[in-house]
Amino acid sequence: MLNSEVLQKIKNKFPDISIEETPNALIISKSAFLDVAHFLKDEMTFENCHCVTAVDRKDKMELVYHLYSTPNHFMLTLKTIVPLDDLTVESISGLWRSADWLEREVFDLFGIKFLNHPDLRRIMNPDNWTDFPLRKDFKRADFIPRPQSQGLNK
Amino acid sequence: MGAYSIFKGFKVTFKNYFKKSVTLHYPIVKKPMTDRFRGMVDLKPPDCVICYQCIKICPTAALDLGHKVLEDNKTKNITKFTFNAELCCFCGLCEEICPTDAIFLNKMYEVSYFDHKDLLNIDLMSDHKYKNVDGGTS
Amino acid sequence: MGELLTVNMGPQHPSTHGVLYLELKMDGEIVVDCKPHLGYLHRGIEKIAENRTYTQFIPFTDRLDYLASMNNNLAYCLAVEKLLNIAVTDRAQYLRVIIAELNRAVSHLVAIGTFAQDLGAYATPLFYAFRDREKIIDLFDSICGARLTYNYMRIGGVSADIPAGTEQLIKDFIAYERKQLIEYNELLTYNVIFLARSKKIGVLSKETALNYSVTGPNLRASGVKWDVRKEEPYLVYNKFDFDIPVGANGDSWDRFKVKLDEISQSLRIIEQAIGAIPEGNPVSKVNRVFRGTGEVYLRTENPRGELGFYLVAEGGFTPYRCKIRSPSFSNLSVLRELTRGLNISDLVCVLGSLDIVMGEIDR
Amino acid sequence: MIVILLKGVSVLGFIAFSAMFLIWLERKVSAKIQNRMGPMMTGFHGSLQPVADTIKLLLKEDIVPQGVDFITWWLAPFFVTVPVVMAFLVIPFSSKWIALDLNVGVLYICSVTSICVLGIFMAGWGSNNKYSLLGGMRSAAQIISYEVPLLLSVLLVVMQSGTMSMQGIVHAQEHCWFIFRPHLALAFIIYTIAATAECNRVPFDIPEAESELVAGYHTEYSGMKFAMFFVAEYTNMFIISAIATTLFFGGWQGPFLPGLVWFLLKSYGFVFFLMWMRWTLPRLRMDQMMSFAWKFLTPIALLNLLISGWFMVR
Repeated sequence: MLNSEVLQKIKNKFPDISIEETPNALIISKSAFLDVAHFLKDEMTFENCHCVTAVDRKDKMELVYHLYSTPNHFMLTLKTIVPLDDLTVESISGLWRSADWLEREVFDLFGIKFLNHPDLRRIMNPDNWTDFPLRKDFKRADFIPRPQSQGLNK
Repeated sequence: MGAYSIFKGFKVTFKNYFKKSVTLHYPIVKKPMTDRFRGMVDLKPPDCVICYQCIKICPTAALDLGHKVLEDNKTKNITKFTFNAELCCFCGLCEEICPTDAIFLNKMYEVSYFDHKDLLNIDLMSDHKYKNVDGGTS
Repeated sequence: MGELLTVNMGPQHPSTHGVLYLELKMDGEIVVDCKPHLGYLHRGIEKIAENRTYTQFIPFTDRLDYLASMNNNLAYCLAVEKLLNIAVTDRAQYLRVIIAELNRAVSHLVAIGTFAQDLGAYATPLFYAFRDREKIIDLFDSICGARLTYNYMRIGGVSADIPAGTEQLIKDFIAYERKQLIEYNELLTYNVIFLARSKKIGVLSKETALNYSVTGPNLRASGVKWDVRKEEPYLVYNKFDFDIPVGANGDSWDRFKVKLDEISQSLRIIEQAIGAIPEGNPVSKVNRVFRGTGEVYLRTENPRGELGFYLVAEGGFTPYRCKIRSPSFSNLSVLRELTRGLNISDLVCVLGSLDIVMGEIDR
Repeated sequence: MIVILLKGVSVLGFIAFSAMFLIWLERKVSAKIQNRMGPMMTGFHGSLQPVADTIKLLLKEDIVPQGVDFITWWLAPFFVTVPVVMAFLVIPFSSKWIALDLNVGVLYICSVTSICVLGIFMAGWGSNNKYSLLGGMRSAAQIISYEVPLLLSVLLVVMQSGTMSMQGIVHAQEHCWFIFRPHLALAFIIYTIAATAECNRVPFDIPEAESELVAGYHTEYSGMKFAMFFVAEYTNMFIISAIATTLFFGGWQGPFLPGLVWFLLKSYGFVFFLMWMRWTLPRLRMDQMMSFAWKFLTPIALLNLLISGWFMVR
């Protein structure tokens, strides 16, 4: 199984959504994401949501989903772009329960809100914290991204 | 049947009762460290060529090196070479990267000090860098 | 039902396996709801990865699942090698397999010992497990110089070849451990109290396991014959002959038994690998600078499940993003489902059988 | 008067010594079973370790946790320790060495040791700690349920010997120890199981269940109060072994050696068995243990009593 095959099947099912194909991932628009996820789980045997994460691309957020289809031995990388001015996306935790905590982690570390998530709380950092540490613009007085020996600065 | 399984368990523990102890009487009997054991960071100052490789590779910035160039513009001299044992994660990358094997991890494993400040700034240039010498600095 | 009793189990509790905090709502001794709270060991390792070079991050992977450091090293190095297209010599591959399987045995031994401890077998199985583990740890000590955080794998190889005579030591260990495994079976596995405590407790069905993305021995205990080493072989696993132990019911006992069986399978792999190890130079010098672009998701079969590394590189000396998909994280998320309506003793049993390590859950 | 005082002092001295010895023994036995060395530094092979522990516990600050029910909490250790000491009154160490040979000795010892549960329950209740509370509750349920098979098995011994006096029971075993009679051997097994549950040892250490309830009812105790629980536990273990010796192993009787030596040998042998059991078996669950007591042990004990009673009167 290949990305293109999956792409073809999604296109057959949803003719009017825009899907971008990159060498190792399919980028699906945010609005259609939940429908596609439904389709992938119910009809394409992607029964395992392996990993949900995000990448801060500075001008946008990129959500990355790794779905696995056991019968086909195929790991599909789905991506969706979340613009910085609207950091929300539909939760897929109703489909894959494993996404529950993974989405909480993304919310905790990136600040992306998942709509219709059953229990969207911070998972690692304290509840009363306001920062999102994995964003590239994360700054704190006591946070040194890369400790440097004084000797190197001379 | 159930009672027999319990009896078997008793048999195992009883057999082990007479086996030799696998632990050592620690402070009196000490186990020798292996050849590649990674203890505290140590330095042979004459071998150091001040290439800054160890400083660059150290993931936690536990090492600090400073040097000055002498008047003849050729020979470099170490002004300070300190080691912060509190930051060190004993990964041994500095030992691996050192081109002259000047920096190395010694066999010292009893690294407890009464004052944690003693661990913050260990002067690697000194001959008496570690209090506990019989842990072996070589 | 009367008023519910709230019990805060952890972060300091003998059997929460680290700093896990479970908020229990209890009706007498029955757990009505069990809410795990994480984050007491959160060190931001993913953020650290973004600010360290590829080589520098290897020591930090030791601190994820600290009982299986070698496997973490391996997963990370494999991911970087796949990202940057770095070739690895045959000998290094075989060495990696041997070391990784030894570490799997180590990790499972700890899991077995602590599980028995959770069931109240005071320390004895734990000490037996640690006695056997110690033999491998000594071996690792002589190979890489550390006893817990090994930092042995390098991108493109390993840090050092095994010292002379290690093969014989490993062979001796295999013979020794096979005898010990029988002893574990006699002492624990078929003990009637042990069976009564762990059989039919915390049954994880196949569907739930897949839905929660539970992996590793826990998934196999539920009856899914799935092992990345077999299904999508990495390194040279396709050259070895080994079985995938599968449980029947997915209860705590199955999870325990699968781990015990996996040790003997690991021993089988090690035996074959030791026999077939080729000559060559496995060492990869540490002073290589890596940079590249692209992204890669690679998972390996860790003792606790599938450890995935999602690396995004943007050409710098450091990864742009490094997501660690840790197996324990997903395995723990199923706990709430499993423990509803169980006794508090069973909760401890289920938690012990899931075999979590907080280091990789909180990262 | 002086004789009574001397007796009292010697009993207390013996309790202290015995508890310390047992603590050392337990450590050594567990270490041996686990291929460890155990305490080695204080004295010969760590033989002075319990002394060091005692000194440490004596010198520790007596911490009163916030919100405890003070009187209950404060009294609990005494309620646990005193009955155990009282039980020594009727234990026949040898033909002469018995503080008071009551003609209802068995009844006395059974009733006195049952008071312990009160102390444990008080400790659990008064500690203002949920783990302690659970531990106390478990303990109350456990000890009261196991009292039944325990008493039934002891009753059989009384029936066989026809007396409740401890010395009388010992004398009744002059020709054959009770353990060698089949129905009493069964009673002995029931007694062992029930007695293990009585003194909260593995596999019935449910009230303190370290991996579940941290330390159960004595979670909040420290220093000397903890030491009292500790001493009570080990002395209780000795009492149980002493009763087992008296009721089933022929008490102080035995060839060549003096009675006291035989008695101590048998008792400590039984204690060793209890320790061996502790370091071998996993713990049962609360409901399994309860159903084991009520659905299995009690019916068997009753049946045993019935059948052997029928044979006796026939």
